[in-house]
Amino acid sequence: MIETVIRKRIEILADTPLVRLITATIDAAGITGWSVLPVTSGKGRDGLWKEEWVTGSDKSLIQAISSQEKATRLAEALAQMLTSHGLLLTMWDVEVIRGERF
Amino acid sequence: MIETVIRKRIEILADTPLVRLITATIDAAGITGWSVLPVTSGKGRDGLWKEEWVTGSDKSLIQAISSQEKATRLAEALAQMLTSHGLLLTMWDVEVIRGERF
Amino acid sequence: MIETVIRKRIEILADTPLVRLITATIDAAGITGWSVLPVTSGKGRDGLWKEEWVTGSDKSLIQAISSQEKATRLAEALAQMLTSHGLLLTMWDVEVIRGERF
Amino acid sequence: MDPTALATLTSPVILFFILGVIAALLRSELAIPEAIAKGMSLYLMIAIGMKGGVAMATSGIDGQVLSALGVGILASFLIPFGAFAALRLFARLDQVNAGAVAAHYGSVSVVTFVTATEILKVEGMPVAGYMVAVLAVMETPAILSGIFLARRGQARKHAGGELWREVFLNASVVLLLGSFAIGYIAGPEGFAAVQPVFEGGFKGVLCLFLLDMGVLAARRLMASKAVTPRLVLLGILMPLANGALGTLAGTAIGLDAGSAAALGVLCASASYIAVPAAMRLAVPQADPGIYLTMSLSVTFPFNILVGIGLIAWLARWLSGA
Amino acid sequence: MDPTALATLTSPVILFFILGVIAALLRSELAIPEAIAKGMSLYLMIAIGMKGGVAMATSGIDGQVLSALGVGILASFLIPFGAFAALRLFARLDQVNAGAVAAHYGSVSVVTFVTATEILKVEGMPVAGYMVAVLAVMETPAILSGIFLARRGQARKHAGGELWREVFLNASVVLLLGSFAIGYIAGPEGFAAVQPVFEGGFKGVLCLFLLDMGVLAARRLMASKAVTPRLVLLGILMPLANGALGTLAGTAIGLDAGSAAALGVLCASASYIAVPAAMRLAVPQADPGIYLTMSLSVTFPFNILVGIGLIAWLARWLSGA
Amino acid sequence: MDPTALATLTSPVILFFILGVIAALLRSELAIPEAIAKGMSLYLMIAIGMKGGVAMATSGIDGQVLSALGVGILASFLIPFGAFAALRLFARLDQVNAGAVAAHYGSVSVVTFVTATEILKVEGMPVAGYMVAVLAVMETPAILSGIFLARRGQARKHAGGELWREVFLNASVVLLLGSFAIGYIAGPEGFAAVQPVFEGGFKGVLCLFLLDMGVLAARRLMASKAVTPRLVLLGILMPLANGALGTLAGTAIGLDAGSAAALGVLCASASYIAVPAAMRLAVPQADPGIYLTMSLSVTFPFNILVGIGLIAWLARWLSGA
Ligand SMILES: Nc1ncnc2c1ncn2[C@@H]1O[C@H](COP(=O)(O)O)[C@@H](O)[C@H]1O
Ligand SMILES: Nc1ncnc2c1ncn2[C@@H]1O[C@H](COP(=O)(O)O)[C@@H](O)[C@H]1O
Ligand SMILES: Nc1ncnc2c1ncn2[C@@H]1O[C@H](COP(=O)(O)O)[C@@H](O)[C@H]1O
Ligand code: NA
Ligand code: NA
Ligand code: NA
Repeated sequence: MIETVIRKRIEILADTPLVRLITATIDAAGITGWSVLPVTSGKGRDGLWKEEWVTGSDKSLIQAISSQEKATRLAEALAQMLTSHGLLLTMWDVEVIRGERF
Repeated sequence: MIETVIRKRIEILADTPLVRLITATIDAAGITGWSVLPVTSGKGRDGLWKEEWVTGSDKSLIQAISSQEKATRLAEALAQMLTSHGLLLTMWDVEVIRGERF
Repeated sequence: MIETVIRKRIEILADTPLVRLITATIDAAGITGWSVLPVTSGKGRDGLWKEEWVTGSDKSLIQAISSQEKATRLAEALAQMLTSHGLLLTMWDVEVIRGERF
Repeated sequence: MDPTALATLTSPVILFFILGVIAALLRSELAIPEAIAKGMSLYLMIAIGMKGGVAMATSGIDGQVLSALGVGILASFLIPFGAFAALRLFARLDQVNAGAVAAHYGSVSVVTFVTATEILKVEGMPVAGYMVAVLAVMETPAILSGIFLARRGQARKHAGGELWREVFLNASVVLLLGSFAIGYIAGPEGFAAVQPVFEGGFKGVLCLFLLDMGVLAARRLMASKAVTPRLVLLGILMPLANGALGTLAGTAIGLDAGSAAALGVLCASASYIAVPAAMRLAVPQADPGIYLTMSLSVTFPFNILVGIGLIAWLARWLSGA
Repeated sequence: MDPTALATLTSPVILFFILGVIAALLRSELAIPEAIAKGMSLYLMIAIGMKGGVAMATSGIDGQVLSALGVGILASFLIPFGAFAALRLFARLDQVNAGAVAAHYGSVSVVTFVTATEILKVEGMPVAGYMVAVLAVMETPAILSGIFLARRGQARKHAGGELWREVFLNASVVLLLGSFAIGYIAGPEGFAAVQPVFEGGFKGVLCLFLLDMGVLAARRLMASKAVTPRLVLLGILMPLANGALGTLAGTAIGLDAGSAAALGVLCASASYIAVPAAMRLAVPQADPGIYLTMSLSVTFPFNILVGIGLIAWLARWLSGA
Repeated sequence: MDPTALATLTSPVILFFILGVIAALLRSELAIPEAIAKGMSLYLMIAIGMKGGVAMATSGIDGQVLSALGVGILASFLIPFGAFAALRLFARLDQVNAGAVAAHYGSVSVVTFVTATEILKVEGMPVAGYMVAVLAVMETPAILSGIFLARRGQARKHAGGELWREVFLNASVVLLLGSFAIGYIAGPEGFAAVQPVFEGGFKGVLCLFLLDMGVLAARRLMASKAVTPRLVLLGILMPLANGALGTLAGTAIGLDAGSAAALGVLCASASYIAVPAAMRLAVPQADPGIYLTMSLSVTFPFNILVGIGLIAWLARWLSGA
């Protein structure tokens, strides 16, 4: 049977203009990689938005996989920004193969 | 160390024309927000589909984060629609920061 | 209260030209369906990429839900490809409704 | 058929549709990005709407406009009942699916109409500008009939507000009527400045859109499991019958040959944009594998390749009689 | 106002904006795909840039170019200070939000400028090519003033490199200046081959883009909670004041009527592309629900529907005096 | 070089490529949305295909067509062997990577070809319509050679059906041949109605596409780690050698100067659309960081900025001799 290990999967929802700032923080936390997915529309305390690229107020979803330890380091690095920049961070345990990469 | 709490992450895959119906149900369950991601192609019992925007048979992925209690309420509200409207609902526990929001 | 069962959610990040190969492997593992989401940009050991459709080096995220058993079968079938084709596979337990489908 | 029918089949518009079909049959990965296809679809509606409005600004409103609108609305309401009967009795479809399919055949396909106007123009039977308004008003009534037929005797489902918004304010209706009004207000002088985009670009964009439609239609047909031979047959017979009746009605109320043919094409065509979205909300149990495959993969190609030509021939014959 | 103002309101460009507003008010699902809207926005910047460069290649560089550039840069720097004072004192906005809003009003809206050049051309007051360069240089200074005002007396935030890249090398500035340079180098002969796309297509694309802007502006206004009546009032008074001052300044340094009006429009317009992105990075605590709603849903429609006409009238009156 | 070479460098097409490179070097966020870039790429293939088909419908088929096709197929098959040897011996690349890179250089770049036809037209050396068919048939043979070279002596990998579909039915080949056939069938009369889109829009779209290519090429080069100086050198020497040989062969079989130059450009160009996708499937262990960077960031810019000019000069010199 195939060997899997447990790692953290972290997902951050953020305004698209903030993506480079956040990925720089991910890099700084020593995490090896990340991926960005588009988001079409959403609703939060600020109300509804939809494909508002033109104003830069559309969102992106940033995914990263890392060890528990680096995930905590990232969460701490982002903690202040969460409120000020309106980020949404979730993380959970996933099984990965080739876990030594992360 | 940063404080995290456990919340439910709910993801619903649905035909794009149904998105407004589902997000209205999410709102009605008292959940504070949601996000919609595009889906490019897929396969299910109805066979393969691919970028079929023109026919409205493309899909979207709706994400929401909420307390266990509201998540259950939402699942119950959507239960009948799951079969009739061909929805796919998954949910799991995630760690979030600033958990009081949800 | 609504009845949920536990299934595996598997997500595979891959180069878009490889998607058909991977979904064929999912089909072969007896899993009933899958969905593909677009990915906008990312960073890994190969460095940064961004919307490089033109070169076919953009990525897609393939999601599938299945029983534990079929998930393991899929992971085994993909194991060799993971390194050679640079795939990223994560999986975790999710609650689903209408679990008999998977 | 006369030689113009062959000219039709060598027109780039039709050839690109065929290329799309061939690419899909060969299982090539060819795909026009969804955003581009959607953009082209919006463009076609805006362009056809404006051109219709400009034409009516030139020709003025007369009694024929109103009678054409009246006949169009009536046809859209009534066609689903005939279609429902045929689907139930001949194809043995259950009530819900028969109602959903019937709605598609009462409503209209914008691209079929657009292709027909291009073909009819080449054949010397130009379509009057107000027919775009007829196109717009025929989108919706059939949806109401179809929902009534599909739901008759069943418990009401929710999805109220959402559904009625989708039925009456779907993007096609808003764009067609809105651009028609803009064309009418701006008139030929206002249109001149945007003509390179909305007239010069029209036929080329239609080619690209039909390429995509060919791919989608063929891909869906290959993946289809739920469509029986009897349904395929109805997917050809219904446009023939509705097309003939529409052309007759158009001629009867005194439309010119081109406009009568266009009315016939509207009756013959089946929706695959507005109606499927409404049916997902109103009759979710109905199987898109049936209604989409019939309208997109059977009736649409039939109309593009054969139906429009037959209707044009009928309209000319009637007007010549 | 003279009859040309009415001609403006029946121009397709404006009518499509109004159609978008109506569609959003009716809560129709009408939406232009994001990729298409973004593509059109890039196209408009490139086209206006090239046309400006080609025009300057024909007319040559003279002293007026430099004084127009100088006045533009100065206005972009200074307008935020006046706006900040008004927002603080009259609308009682807190420092951070007042600074962020002020930055938007000092900077410029490309589409407002583009719409103005089309309208001014029709009214017989063509805008000089170099005004595109003025447009480009006015994007950035206001961002610096706004950040200074919003952050004054507060602890420095991080986001350094990222922010300055966004401020000085945002896509609008690079594209506008780049295409301006290309138009200047290529000249009228080089431009001829690309003219069908960048000139023929221009007004049609502008129509489609304004349709989308109308939808966005109205949708945002309906969802808005944070914008008070006093802010709405300022969203109308600020473009009036800045527009009048800009037109006066333009006339004073000897610009022709069209170019003076264009400078007025630049001063009157508020950014909703480059500045919001920079503010998310520089002043993340500022509420986009305030600055975006004001610039996109109040000032932008006001300028398109009323402001440009008033400024054109003022410029003509001044030049005639 | 003669003065026309300078004219080339001031053509908007080339200037937009340079603007893209500069924007990327400045690390500006400038990006054309993926869907738009993909749509433009499909458009360029369809437009060049149709124009080629229409041209051949006018000129008819003669012996030169067949010999040009034959030489093209042969060149595409053989070039990878030479490239493989150079990559192994001079750049010390391992077998798998050398085979993958070699495949790219045997195959062709549609945009390089398209740019060359525009430049050659301006220089008075128009390219014959059938060269589009040569372009289409040169896509695939090199992939077969490259896979053979990369896999020789190794265990067969799976990915069978998928791979061969990608190799023989990739979207480029289907679209180029399909539109060529449509242009041929429709002829000049059928083409007239779509001319505004497929001919009027061509050069403008090419500008926008090259802007995006400039950004991608420069961004990739900056991020590249795996490309050694020797590989960069080969990325310039291979197009020089292959371009000269192709031009010679074209002249030898009696092609006119423009078509001989186009054949040279096809040999000189390296694929970055069809081949990378096939290599991901066929030789997944090969590093895209090598083959993409070489073809997209070294050879493509070299050909656009220098190579096409040199080949044009050679072809004119040979034809004059
Ligand atoms: N740790 C990670 N978390 C999330 N995505 C990753 C991670 N590492 C790599 N990726 C994604 O996988 C792609 C290929 O990674 P690699 O194989 O390391 O070059 C990258 O371009 C990213 O999109
Ligand atoms: N509970 C939630 N679940 C999922 N997404 C959310 C949730 N709340 C907010 N969002 C997303 O986060 C964005 C910003 O939310 P907010 O900061 O509350 O305005 C919204 O526009 C949504 O896209
Ligand atoms: N097991 C699965 N895992 C992930 N996505 C699925 C799965 N089954 C179905 N889907 C998605 O749900 C859509 C509808 O499925 P179905 O209702 O089975 O036709 C499919 O087109 C897929 O996009
Ligand atoms: Na019909
Ligand atoms: Na301003
Ligand atoms: Na080559």
